[in-house]
Amino acid sequence: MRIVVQEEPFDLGAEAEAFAASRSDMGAIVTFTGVVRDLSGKDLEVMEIEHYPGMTEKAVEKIASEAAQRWSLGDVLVIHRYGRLVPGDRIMMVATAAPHRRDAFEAADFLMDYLKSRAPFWKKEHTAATAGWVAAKDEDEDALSRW
Amino acid sequence: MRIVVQEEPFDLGAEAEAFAASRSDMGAIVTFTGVVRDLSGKDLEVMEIEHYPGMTEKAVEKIASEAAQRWSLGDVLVIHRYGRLVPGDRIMMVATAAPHRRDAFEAADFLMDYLKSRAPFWKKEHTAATAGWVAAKDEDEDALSRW
Amino acid sequence: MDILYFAWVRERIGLPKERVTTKAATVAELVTELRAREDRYAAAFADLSALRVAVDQELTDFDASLEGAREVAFFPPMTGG
Amino acid sequence: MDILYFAWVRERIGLPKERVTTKAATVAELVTELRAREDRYAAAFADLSALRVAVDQELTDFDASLEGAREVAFFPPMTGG
Repeated sequence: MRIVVQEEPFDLGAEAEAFAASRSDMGAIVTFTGVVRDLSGKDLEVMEIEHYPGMTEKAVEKIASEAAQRWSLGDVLVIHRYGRLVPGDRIMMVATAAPHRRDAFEAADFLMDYLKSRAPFWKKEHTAATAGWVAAKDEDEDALSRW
Repeated sequence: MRIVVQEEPFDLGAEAEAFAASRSDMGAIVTFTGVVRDLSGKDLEVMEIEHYPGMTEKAVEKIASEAAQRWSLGDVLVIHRYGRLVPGDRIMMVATAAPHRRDAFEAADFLMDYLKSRAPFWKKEHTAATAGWVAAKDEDEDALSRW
Repeated sequence: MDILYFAWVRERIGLPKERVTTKAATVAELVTELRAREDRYAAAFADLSALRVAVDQELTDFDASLEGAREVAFFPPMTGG
Repeated sequence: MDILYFAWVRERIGLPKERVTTKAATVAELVTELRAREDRYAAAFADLSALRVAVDQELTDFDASLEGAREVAFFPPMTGG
């Protein structure tokens, strides 16, 4: 299990390759990558991501450990950035390795749902004219009840 | 949409990176990678993958097009190898890019279910002593009814 | 018409492909003709529930018409992914 | 005890962190004390349903005890991922 919380960009290709290479005995590897995009259609210039140093790492570890308990997993990777990102930048990625594909898929899906609502990150969108915090969506909270 | 059926190994890291880089306007990217492993516990030496040239490409394109119709996707990639592979080798990968993560996850999951049972590939396991065709599992056929 | 065999069907019949001349109107009629040829065909086609068929590279069923068909393939359930 | 604020709570109160001395036994009592301080606190804590709280870096609720707590953080619902 590897948890990384950093301001710097990460290299998706290198991370995916290294993650897959570390466990050649796993039949299934799933990765999810989140990319900054202008969802509001109001010319997003900067996506600022604030987090709670100290708690962030603990919360993410707790989520990853929960996934490892629920599914048969060989490995879990979570990378999450903070700071000022621009559209097209990769915010975060998760990767799961499992003997069977259903475990790898479900665990990655679970990790995303929980990182969304239970890891202390907050997003603020900056356009040329405005800045505003992204509101949590009811559907993101509701998604947790799937698990 | 890119469909590749080849004997040669593919570079997971480079493929994941190139796929993600091609659509920076997509918020969510999911990849699935299948790895040869010794599921039977009988010292697998070679996993031989036979396919139906011509039909394979058509069948995979049909599955990918179906995914693109059902979910809001920006792009789809499917790479599937054939020939003689050894444990630890990567057999195949799919990647999906979507504005929203649920579409990316579900479409990748759907692609895997259909590639498993509707793309003309057959696996034969070779050990030092024996060789046998992998039987399709009822659960793989049943999985299609989820969609 | 070309007939293709894959995986254990190919191994049991002993060849990957052959050209046949047939008046069979459906896949099922073609199977009946093939079964009558030799034991190895009868063995390969003994249990149709263990087989799948594609006509002109499209998965179909044993009732399918062969009208205009150029290529028929027989194989076990697929195990991709 | 250290109190931390994040996102719009931090902006509304105007600082990321402060040290307070309190006899509050629960988070809710601490909130009552903070609200009484100044308008900016009253505004930030006006609607608790829009807030989340962590005690010693563990997400909890407003009924939680502050016994032995060293760090309390207030913030809006999280938007990670």
